[in-house]
Amino acid sequence: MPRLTFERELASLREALVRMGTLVESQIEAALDALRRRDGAAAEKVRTQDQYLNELFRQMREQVFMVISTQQPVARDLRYLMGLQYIATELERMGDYAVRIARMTGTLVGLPERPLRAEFGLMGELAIGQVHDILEAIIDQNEPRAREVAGRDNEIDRLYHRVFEDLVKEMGNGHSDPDDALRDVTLLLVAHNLERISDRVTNVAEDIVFLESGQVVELG
Amino acid sequence: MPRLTFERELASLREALVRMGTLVESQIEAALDALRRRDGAAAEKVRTQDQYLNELFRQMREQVFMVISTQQPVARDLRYLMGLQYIATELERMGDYAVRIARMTGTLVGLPERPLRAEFGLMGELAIGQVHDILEAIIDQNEPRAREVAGRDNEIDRLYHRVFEDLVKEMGNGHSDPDDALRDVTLLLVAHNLERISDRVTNVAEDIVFLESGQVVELG
Amino acid sequence: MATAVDARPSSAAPASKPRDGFRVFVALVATLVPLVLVVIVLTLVQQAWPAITHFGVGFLWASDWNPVTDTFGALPGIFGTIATSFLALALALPVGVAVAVVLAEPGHTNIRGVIGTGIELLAAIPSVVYGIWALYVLAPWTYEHIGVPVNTRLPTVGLFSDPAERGLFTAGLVLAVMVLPTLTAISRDVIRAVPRGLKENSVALGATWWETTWKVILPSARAGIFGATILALGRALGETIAVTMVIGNAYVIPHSVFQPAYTLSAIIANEFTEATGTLYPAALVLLGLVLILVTLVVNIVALLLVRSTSREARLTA
Amino acid sequence: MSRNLRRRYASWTSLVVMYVLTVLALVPLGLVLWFTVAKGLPSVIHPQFFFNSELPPCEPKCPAVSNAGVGHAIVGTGIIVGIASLIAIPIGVLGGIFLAEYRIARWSNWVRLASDVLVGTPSIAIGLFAYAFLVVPFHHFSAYSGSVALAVLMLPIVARTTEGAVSLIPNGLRESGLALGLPRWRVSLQLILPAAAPGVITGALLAVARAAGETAPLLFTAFGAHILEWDPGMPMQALPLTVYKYALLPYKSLQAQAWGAALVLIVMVLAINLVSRYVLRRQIALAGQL
Amino acid sequence: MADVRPWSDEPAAVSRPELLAVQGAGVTKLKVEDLSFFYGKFKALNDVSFEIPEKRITAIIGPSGCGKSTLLRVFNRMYDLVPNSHAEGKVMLDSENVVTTRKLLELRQRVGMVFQRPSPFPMSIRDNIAFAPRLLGWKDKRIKTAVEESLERAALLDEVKDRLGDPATSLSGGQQQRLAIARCIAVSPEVILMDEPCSALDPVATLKIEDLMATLTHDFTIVIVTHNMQQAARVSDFTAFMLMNPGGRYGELIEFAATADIFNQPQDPRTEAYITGRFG
Amino acid sequence: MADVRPWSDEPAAVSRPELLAVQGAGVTKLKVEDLSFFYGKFKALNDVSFEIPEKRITAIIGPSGCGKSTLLRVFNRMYDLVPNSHAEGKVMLDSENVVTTRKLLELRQRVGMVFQRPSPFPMSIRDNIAFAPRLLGWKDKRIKTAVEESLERAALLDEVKDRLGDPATSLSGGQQQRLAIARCIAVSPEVILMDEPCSALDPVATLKIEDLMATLTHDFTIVIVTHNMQQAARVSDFTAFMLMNPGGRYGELIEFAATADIFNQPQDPRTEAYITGRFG
Repeated sequence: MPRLTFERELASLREALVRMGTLVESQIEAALDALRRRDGAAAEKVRTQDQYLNELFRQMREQVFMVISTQQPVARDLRYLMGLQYIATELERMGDYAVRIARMTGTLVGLPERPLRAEFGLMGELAIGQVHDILEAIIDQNEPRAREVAGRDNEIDRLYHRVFEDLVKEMGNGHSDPDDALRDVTLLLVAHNLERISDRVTNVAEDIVFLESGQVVELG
Repeated sequence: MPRLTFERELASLREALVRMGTLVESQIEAALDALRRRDGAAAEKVRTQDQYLNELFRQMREQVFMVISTQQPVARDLRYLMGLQYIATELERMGDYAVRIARMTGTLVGLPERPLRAEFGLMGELAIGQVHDILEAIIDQNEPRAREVAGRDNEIDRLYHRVFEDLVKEMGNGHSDPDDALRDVTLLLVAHNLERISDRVTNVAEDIVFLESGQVVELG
Repeated sequence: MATAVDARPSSAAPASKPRDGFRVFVALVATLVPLVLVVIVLTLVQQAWPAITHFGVGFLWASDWNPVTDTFGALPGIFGTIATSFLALALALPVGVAVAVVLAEPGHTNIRGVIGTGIELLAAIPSVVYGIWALYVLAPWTYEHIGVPVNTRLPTVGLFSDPAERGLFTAGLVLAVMVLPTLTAISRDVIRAVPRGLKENSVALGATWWETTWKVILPSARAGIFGATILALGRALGETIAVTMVIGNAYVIPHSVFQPAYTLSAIIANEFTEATGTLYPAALVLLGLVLILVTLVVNIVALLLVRSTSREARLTA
Repeated sequence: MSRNLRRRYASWTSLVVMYVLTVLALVPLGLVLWFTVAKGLPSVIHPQFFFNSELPPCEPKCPAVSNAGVGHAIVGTGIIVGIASLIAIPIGVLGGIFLAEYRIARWSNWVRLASDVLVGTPSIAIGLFAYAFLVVPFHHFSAYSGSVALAVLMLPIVARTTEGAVSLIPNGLRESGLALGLPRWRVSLQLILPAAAPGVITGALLAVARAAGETAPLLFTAFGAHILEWDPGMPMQALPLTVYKYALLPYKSLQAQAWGAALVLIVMVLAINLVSRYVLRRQIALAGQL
Repeated sequence: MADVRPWSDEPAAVSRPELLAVQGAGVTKLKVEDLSFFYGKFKALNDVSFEIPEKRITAIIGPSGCGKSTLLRVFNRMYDLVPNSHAEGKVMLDSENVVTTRKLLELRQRVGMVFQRPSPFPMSIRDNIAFAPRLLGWKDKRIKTAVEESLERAALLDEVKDRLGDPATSLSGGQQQRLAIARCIAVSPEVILMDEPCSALDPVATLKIEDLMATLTHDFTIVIVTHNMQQAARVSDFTAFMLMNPGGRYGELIEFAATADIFNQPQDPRTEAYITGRFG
Repeated sequence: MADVRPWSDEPAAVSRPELLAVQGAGVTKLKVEDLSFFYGKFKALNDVSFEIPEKRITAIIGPSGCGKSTLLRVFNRMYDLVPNSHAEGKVMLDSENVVTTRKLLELRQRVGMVFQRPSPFPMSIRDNIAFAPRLLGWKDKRIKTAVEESLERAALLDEVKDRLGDPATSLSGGQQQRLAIARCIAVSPEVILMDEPCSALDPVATLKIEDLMATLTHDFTIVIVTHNMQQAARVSDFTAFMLMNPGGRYGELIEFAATADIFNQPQDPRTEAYITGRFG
């Protein structure tokens, strides 16, 4: 029964991280849902919920701090703690992207309705799936799984390229009015942010590899 | 003469951080310069230089790790170390934005030339000025200065709003061809990234306040 | 726990330790001590040789002592020596341990210092002074206040009959006083060597002072106190002058503790300078030899006991 | 609750008993000192007591014993013990250094055992030995033989107290000295021995006090004399002999003389003892600081 | 074109919910009020006041000579062994004032102590633990249960259950210390005082004791004095930092707070200097 | 429309330049080769091999009884004090084999040692330091210089310069230990062995000694044995981790590496278990 207190702290941190992850996942989901349903109120809710995520992150950082100063972890233990903190940073950023998507939804709601491209749904599903699966990899401390999840960002990249090209083409067709332009730019930025979320998942996967094995790798 | 080894490590870390900061500053400068001069090769150089920045960041993270595990810092000392690491993370991100701007320059170079809006120059100067000044605040451990620098992001925000509105207006004037659209979108993203850099400076300022006083604040 | 590892002959490390000349020198000087001991025994054996060859082992249980007829036996002397010594120990042991316990207590260092000094001065007083005191003060007093009253009250107990001024009891009493410091000093050291932690732990568990002393401290010091007792016994056995002055000098096995007797050392002290002929002095030397061998055995036993305790105390610490 | 009360009561009672026994143990000391002073003082204050020119105050049937003072005994004790010290102290100190410095050497265990056995050896037997060893070959008693007997007595005491004093010096001191690259003999003699000096002196003083009070070994060696004798080759009087011999004589005046000698002896021995205790305390204090 | 918003981040405006449980101070077990302590004329402690919470581990740290051990020894009146010493002020153990109580034996049954050196009594492992219960006159059966239970709780049962009759001195240093803990909890004290319990142990045995302490808080209030700051940080919930007053020459309490606060955000600069190793 | 690029991050492709100086092992001062050590028939050390770099601090850590102190005492042949002990293998101090050399006194002047207890000699502060130089027959002037210089280097001069004639025992524990260091460096050794130099000191004095060690590396090679893992981490450049072999019953070297590596990325799982407190 070695180092009970430390293990308890680690468990609590891991739990807090999972809580953050779950929240991030639902934030992304909610943001995309609001986008799809053109629901300004729902988008606003994502923004307020983010405060909660930020607070979780702040407290987690504080707890990592507390554990380091009281438990003096070294080697694997320290790596694990720092890894958890790195992941939390990435999750907090993902939350920020969700908030941005929600803000953009707010802009889109004020513009004339147009059908949303299928790619957005696909990208959203992919991103949420990545976030979900990487969380599982954290919980299971499953390094190969993390690598696998990180590898999936090619698909999102491909979709992002397509959306980007299509939107630029549309904007460049010479018929755009300012509303069209704003909508297209906004959608482009939504796609951009989704792609960024996927990038963050890759970073998280790298952090998982780091905390499990101590190796610094670059995935994706 | 208390804790010589630890102080030496801290000094070395501070130095590494300043090195990172200087590099970030010059990267942003180089990226904007390349943009202004439509210099694809210079833009490419920014991208390769970023590897160097990443490596600095990786090594710094490792050294923080090493110092924590060997020197067992607590309280102010630990806060200082973690603060340095937080700042390094932000600097590395700023570097990434510089790289993105450089990539966008690559895109712009392939498009017909148009005079660059004055706002870009202004935003660039402001951003570089912020980065420079926040670095000084780090070196001087000057918390009020950091708060002041963070406060300057309103100006950049204002410029970004203007650029954004102008570009959307332009795209929505109904005369855009695909090249125009791509250029405008690209410039819009450049502005976006400059604004992001300014956001990061605010984060750094928050981290400075944290490492100096232990208080978690939200600035900007 | 040390598993034997095949100790290869140190071919890899040739005799690398330089000789320590200083060590050889002091070792040689120190060797004088055992040498003296051996020489003492050999000399005495040589001196006693006529008696040894003449009487053999029977000397030990023969009880006649007649220089005129050259018949000598050691039994009354041996009895007197052992009887006085055990009597002394019986009297000194409880007092000695009590004093040791008191001295080993912390606090009141001034009073304890005075008591401790007093006890040690008891050891410093020359035996001949005890002798003159016992002869002129103690012996009359014991006769009057112990011998006679006890005899009057218990007239039927033979052990206490026929009180005389000089005798076993008086000798035992003065011996008790003389060995008390030895007993106390060693017991105190042994009790002090009991790790302080034992006492603190016991007290912290809610044990009283007496429970702590009786159940924790004294058991820890048991072997050492026993060793101290044996050592005191050795001292008592060899003590000469004071005993000589009060034992009464009667070469018999007395029937009462208040009767005169004789000890080995007293006979030697009294008769050696007057002994003439060959067998007479040789018999006296032989008595000395017997005495020395008895004390030797007793001392070695005591030393081993005391040493094992201090080692144990170190282990418990 | 009442159980705890009982326990407390039992504890208190036993404490009182122990203190009573302690006081009891000190009674003999008081008595010996009191009687020695009371009975010896009248003789000692007589102006001629320390000079053996005249007989002490004496009842009518006083025997014709010349020079019945104790001056010659004091001188004798001084000479005999002095010579014994010259023999025993250097050997004892070096032996003690061996015992302490080479504690783990197998031979030192034997030496230690021999010392302890020698300490416990009856002094009368040592007297017998000295007699056989020095008196018999030379055919007469002498102060020398007494000195040798006392030296044998002192030797183990000096050796063991020296060992004790040197052992009190923390091993770190020795190791520190050696680690500086100093040879063993310098460390032992120039570093350790000076540090242990008070303890060594204590040992020597105690040995001297013990020797000065011994009677038995002198009975057949120094033998005693009635005149002042300066030649150690001749029989010589000593204070303990005076006490022993006069005390057993039936003459009151000589018994008084014995008490006086006892007083002198006790004062001498206790003085040496108290001095040595003071020196020892310094040693312990010093060793505690090291 | 209604709502052109460059999606920059905006500062938080909502109040912060407390999400992670903050360790509460809980019920006070020992209340130290204006405690001063004297060795003869020397004042070892000056006006110490703080409250030790129940079923928590409270560490007392500070440099040598700051009076931390003295403070601990007030709690079970061990200082009674030191002549000429006395305490002033109050130490309330529930409703009993420790400083003035005359029920010493009862106090020490309620407040157990574990010392730097384990000091097993010269008897068997079983008898070591049965020592105090026997003095209290417990029935054999109850003693037997107490022995097993204490060994179990001290995490020693598995290692010694086949040799309860062996002399306690045959145990290793770490085991001896756990035996000392078992011996102490056999009479079910409410508070356990620990005076540098690990300073004679190697790191491995130390960690075992530390883990044991963590489990003991289910039932006991623990107060530990330690030289080793890191140990205090690792094991304790609350930390008291003491210092020798430079002028007046007595020990005083500088700061008392949750351990996490002491090691992250100490309020007193002297505390900070001490824990970061910049003291003196 | 030539170059449509969503500006996603791309993985690094360039090789990593080493930017921060990696501590080099430097010149070897003591080369331990296949060293075994025996106390009588008991094998205390088995086949230890590693190289101690010059002007660096090398720490030897491990649980009690792993042979770390024994190893240290081979380096200046202090084990000669233990009868029936002998070493096999080689310890090269530059070109001299420590194990077989007959020039013991010279060896010990080259390889100084500081012990757990400071052991001030019972003389004045000045004489403590001058003791060895005097016996070595140095000139008075040289001795005077050596005394001041060593005190200066041991960071003690300021504290004692006005009372060099006071007895060394009047110093505090930490000062005494620095005096021991001054005494040791007075004869200008090349290597300083330290055997738990801080285990008898409080944290404040400990940190002073640690700082002193850091400055001493300018001139000396330091080898320190310590119980305290954190101390090894704080002060040393290199760390050797030793362990008692569970079957064969002898101490052996498990891992030797730069301290940062030992405490961040130990190669051997036993090292990791030990430093993270999960050992045994």
